[in-house]
Amino acid sequence: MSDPERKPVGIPAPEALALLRDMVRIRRFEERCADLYGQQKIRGFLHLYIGEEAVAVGALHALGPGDNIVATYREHGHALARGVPAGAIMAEMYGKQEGCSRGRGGSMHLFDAKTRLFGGNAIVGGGLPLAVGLALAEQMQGGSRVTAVFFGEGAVAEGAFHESMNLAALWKLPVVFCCENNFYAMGTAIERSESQTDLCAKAASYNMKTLRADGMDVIATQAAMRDAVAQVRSGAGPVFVEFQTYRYRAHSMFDPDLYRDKAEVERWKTRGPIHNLSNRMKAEGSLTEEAFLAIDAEAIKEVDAAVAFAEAGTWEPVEHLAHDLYTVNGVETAR
Amino acid sequence: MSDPERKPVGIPAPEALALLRDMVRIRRFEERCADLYGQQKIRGFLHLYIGEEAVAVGALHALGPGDNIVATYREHGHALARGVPAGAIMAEMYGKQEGCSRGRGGSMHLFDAKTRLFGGNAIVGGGLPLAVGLALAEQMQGGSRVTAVFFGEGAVAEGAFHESMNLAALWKLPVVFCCENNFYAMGTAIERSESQTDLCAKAASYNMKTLRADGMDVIATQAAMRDAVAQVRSGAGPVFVEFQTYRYRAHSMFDPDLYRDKAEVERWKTRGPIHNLSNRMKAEGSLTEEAFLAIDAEAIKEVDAAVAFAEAGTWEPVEHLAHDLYTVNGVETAR
Amino acid sequence: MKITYREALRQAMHEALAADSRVFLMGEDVGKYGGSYAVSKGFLAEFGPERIRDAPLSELGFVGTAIGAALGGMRPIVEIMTVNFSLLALDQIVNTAAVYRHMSGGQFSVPVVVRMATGGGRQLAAQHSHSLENWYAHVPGITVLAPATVDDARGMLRAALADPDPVVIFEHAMLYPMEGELSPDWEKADLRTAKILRAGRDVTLIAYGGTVWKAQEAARQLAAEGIEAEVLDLRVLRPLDDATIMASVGRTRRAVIVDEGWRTGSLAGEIMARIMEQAFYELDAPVARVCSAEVPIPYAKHMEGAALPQAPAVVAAVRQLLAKA
Amino acid sequence: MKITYREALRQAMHEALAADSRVFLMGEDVGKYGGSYAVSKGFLAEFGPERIRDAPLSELGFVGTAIGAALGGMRPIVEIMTVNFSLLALDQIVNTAAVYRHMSGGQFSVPVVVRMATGGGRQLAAQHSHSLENWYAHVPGITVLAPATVDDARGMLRAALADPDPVVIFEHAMLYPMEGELSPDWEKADLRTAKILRAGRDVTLIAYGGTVWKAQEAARQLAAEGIEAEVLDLRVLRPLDDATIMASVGRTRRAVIVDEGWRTGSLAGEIMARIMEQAFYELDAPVARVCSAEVPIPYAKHMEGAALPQAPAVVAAVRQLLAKA
Ligand SMILES: Cc1ncc(C[n+]2csc(CCOP(=O)(O)OP(=O)(O)O)c2C)c(N)n1
Ligand SMILES: Cc1ncc(C[n+]2csc(CCOP(=O)(O)OP(=O)(O)O)c2C)c(N)n1
Ligand SMILES: [Mg+2]
Ligand SMILES: [Mg+2]
Repeated sequence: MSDPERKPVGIPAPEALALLRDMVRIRRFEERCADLYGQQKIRGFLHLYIGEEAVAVGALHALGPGDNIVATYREHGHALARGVPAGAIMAEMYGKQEGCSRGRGGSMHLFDAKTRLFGGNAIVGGGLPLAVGLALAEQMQGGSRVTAVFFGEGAVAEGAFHESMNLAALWKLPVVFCCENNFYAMGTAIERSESQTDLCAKAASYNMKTLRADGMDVIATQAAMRDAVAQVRSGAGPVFVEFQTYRYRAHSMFDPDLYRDKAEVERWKTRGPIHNLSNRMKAEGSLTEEAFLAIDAEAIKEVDAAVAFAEAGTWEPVEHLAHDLYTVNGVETAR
Repeated sequence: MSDPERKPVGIPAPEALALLRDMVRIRRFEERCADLYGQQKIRGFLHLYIGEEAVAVGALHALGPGDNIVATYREHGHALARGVPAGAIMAEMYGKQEGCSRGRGGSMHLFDAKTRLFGGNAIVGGGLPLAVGLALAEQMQGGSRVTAVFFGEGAVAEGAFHESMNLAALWKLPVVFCCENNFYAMGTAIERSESQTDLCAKAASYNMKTLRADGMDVIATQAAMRDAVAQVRSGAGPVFVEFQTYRYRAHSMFDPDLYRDKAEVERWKTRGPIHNLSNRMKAEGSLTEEAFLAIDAEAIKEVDAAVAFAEAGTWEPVEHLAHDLYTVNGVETAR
Repeated sequence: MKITYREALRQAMHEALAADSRVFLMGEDVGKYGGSYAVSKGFLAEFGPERIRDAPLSELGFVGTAIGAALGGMRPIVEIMTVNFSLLALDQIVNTAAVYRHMSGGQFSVPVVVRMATGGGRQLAAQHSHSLENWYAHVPGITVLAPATVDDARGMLRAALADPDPVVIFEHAMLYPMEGELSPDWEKADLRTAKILRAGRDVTLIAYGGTVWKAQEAARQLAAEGIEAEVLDLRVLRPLDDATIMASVGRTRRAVIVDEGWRTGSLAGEIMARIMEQAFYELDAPVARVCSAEVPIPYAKHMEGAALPQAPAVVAAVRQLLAKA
Repeated sequence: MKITYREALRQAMHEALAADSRVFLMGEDVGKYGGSYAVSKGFLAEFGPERIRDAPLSELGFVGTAIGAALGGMRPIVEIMTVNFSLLALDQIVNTAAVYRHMSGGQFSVPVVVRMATGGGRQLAAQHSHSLENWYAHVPGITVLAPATVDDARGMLRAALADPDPVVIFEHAMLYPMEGELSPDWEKADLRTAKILRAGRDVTLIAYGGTVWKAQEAARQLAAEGIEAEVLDLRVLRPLDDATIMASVGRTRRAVIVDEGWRTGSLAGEIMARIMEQAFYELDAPVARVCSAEVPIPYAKHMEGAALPQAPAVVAAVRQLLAKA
């Protein structure tokens, strides 16, 4: 691979800045999450996206506001890049009713009807059939929404992946399968979970178009996703995009991370998505160090505000436990 | 495809005769089954293999007595070719306790420990993981048994297929995936169920070796299977074999068979596996019409005897309902 | 008007498809084959392959697809050929459809209808004879129906489609050819109440789906002995209609539950628990149940018959109850 | 000797792996990661990747593989990370493992052991907090265990592996770090009997897995009020040990069942039904149950706490029972 830091940015500076800003927002947000987890403000499972920001940011910046997003339990980045307010996300992780899922879902289950974020799904592979269905609904209604579904390379071994790929390709549905290949599923490296580690080759066996992108380069992820979305929106059927990326942190806060070489982690860190872009912008003169620091400071301010919002949030009354179980009786009690 | 009826038989006459005999046995056995179903001697689901005989016969003749077989609900042919006594099979379909599964399983669940026939499975795709496990046990025990698992092309859409293929290829297990592609899953033609109808291309995406055989030609099916078995037994990992075949009858006795062109059925009938071989043998002089009729008469006699055996069979006492539920308490009563 | 259960279901689906373009039917062999139980025969020609959508063998995938399509604005009816295969799709029903609304803080409803055949009696053996309605009835967030009558076969689908949340409908495979009189009441089919099909003062027979008719048969036999059994058709398995159950048991002071599920962990057990909780002091005798034997259902006719609950066992249970009291 | 539940499980598996070369452990992240609950930490180095076999994310596939391996002469321990994901594998357990021996006329046994974590309490929300032990307890052909004590964590696996039929073991996720005194009795752990953990004359608290300790806590609180509660640990969920249950209820004449499953169709309901069937006339009051609220388990700590059964609710239920009688 040629040195990514030498590639021209190739998109207008304001666009590049928007990408950079979102990556920094996600990074700062998640670093704070890790702290807050240490303070036990956030509980349950917490899966950080640090290192992978270029994937969600590039991909979501290639989608329109009417498009559908289906994500995994590692979806803070997707929610933030999609425009779900940081405060609502943080409040969700606090378990406050001001959270984007009323505090019912936590980190793994961020939902937002307004931005068409259909969750946060903690069953590996569980979001794929759902995305196929959203796409089917769109096709049947003659609309132009594209559905983007994100999943890790670990999900590729699940039957749900296979059934979903086949259905989408068979029916030529408007869905982009966004595989976030960070090379590990918890402690299992892809070589130990897939007989074929070339995921595009796997996907191609469904007669589906495939693309591969450097997931550490937000310009590349956005370009690939734009390509994919254009094809899908034109009615050519689904596209599979493999984003090769890496998580810098452990799988979750419970993971001692003993299965990876530290040197491997360090090697990937040299390709960090944020400095990858910022250095190129600086080299091209479209970003100054001051401007970068300002973006960073703004992100930190946003996170501070999100934390303040979450802290000020309120607890859902326990009497509401069974609310929203059914739509008809919004306040049906559990029995 | 060149005219199969002109191809040289290419194997010694006694071997060819054995293949022919088994195909005729299966055909006569199943024709009688259809009659007996009409007479309500056989009940439940009955799936006939008529037209597909070359697949089971060729494949099973390429296996040794120590090898494992896992089949589907359309497995009379496999049981017969494997050497399960026709009487035990017929008695099973009558529901008699002399049946190979004590009358508990019926047509879809023929089991025989002696010949290592691990069922008869009525969940589409359900046998594949089981076969992978049998192969894993063999590998871990350092044995040389091969496991052959049969399934229809319809099963290829199931997640179970995908997960099994990946596990087998990943762990290089000694299993042959025998796909009986008869182009229909009940009323669903393969074009309407698979985005990629080239099943070998699908299988190859697991980094697995693949073979395709004319499933109407028992010489070809046996040759392909021998090839596959040799590779697998040598430790090279699993092989996927696609047998292209056709069922002449409806899916089951409940199926009005309205989804296929009669002309299509007739076209396939011209390629019938029995006359395909017998004509070639006759052309080469290794079979006379009399010899053929003798084989046929013998098969009919065997079926007659099987029916007599089944008729003479006895009903399991209802007090035995809960026998064999658990091994420890062979006669544990249901509670 | 006389009508079969199958025809009633067919009319219900036909009406729904004709009335609302958001409704579509998806499942294995619903189209070209005409439905494995011939319920959707002729639909493909009338409504086309988009709306009568044959699915590949992928229960997890196409049930999840139906859930997604419901979220996307459609009103899918997804057919799982039988409950036996629904195990493959259970994850999507339990971990997606059932939790979606609650877990999203009420932002999304999932208006999907899942239909499936259930039950034994046709000598289909262990893998094709399950009755797992109780498992579904255990899951909060879904509504579970068991139409036993032609009225409900005709009427429940409309109500199910009008419901904004997931509804699972169990059709007992033995009922498809059953003929019955369609009453004008079918239009009032609700998703909340149990129904007394036969009034009686001596004992309440509680049943659902296929066992309703075994309970009816038992009631007829008991009547010949001068025992007046009330027959209660649960109709809705989740939520259970406690009020109707307790009212009946309060009157008869005795009950036998007839359930094709295996005894341990059966829905019958749940109803006994509820009667214990809500009507203990009104009972003249412990509630009894007649369930399937706890074995995989065997193929042989006499063994299958012995494994499934039958009217004579219900009659015997009632006699024993009355003797004890 | 004090030992954690996790360590007891680890020792049990270690012993089995060391003693019998047919035994192997397979599941997601059991090897290199060390087990998602660290139960198999260090095993990979000691036993190697063949016998400590990391499986790809394919629950249906690798559980079916374990079943096949058992048929092929091995003694697999297959770990499903949690019960939540076991829904994906249910078809293989119900339609293959459970029916195999019966359906084959007794020709094949399936000596597979399936382990999985279960339960809520760690704020993991709706898709990671299920308690579906009741579903498994419903299935004939399998044995279902719920070790609640370090003795059982240490002892049950040996018995399970010695059993020629499928055994499913539920480990409540909250118990892994729990410390307990390992008694010499652990070697006698059987797969048939329930156990009285605390004797008492006023009421029987029936629990299993994680709720055993909530029942114990309730019993301590009740003792302070002069109410002597007996605490019965079911241990084995299939087959249920009716004799021990009925003997205890016969003595105390009152019972409360504490079950983390959702109430409708809970195992608690089944036990109530059995008590109704077998000990109705010995009861001084209707049996009560404390179960999970019928909602997807929410993330927020206070909401999750309100959804799960807790000791104070058990205490309240007992008080109510005694007041009524
Ligand atoms: C069906 C299922 N099985 C197992 C798990 C436990 N689990 C959660 S995340 C994970 C690894 C997933 O890896 P991958 O798909 O590569 O995504 P990543 O975490 O790397 O983003 C596992 C095994 C689960 N949540 N769902
Ligand atoms: C999981 C599952 N889904 C559906 C069915 C119902 N069914 C039985 S056979 C069949 C078609 C299978 O087709 P194929 O795999 O091609 O095998 P063939 O019958 O053609 O030999 C279907 C849908 C089933 N038995 N199991
Ligand atoms: Mg990954
Ligand atoms: Mg086929």
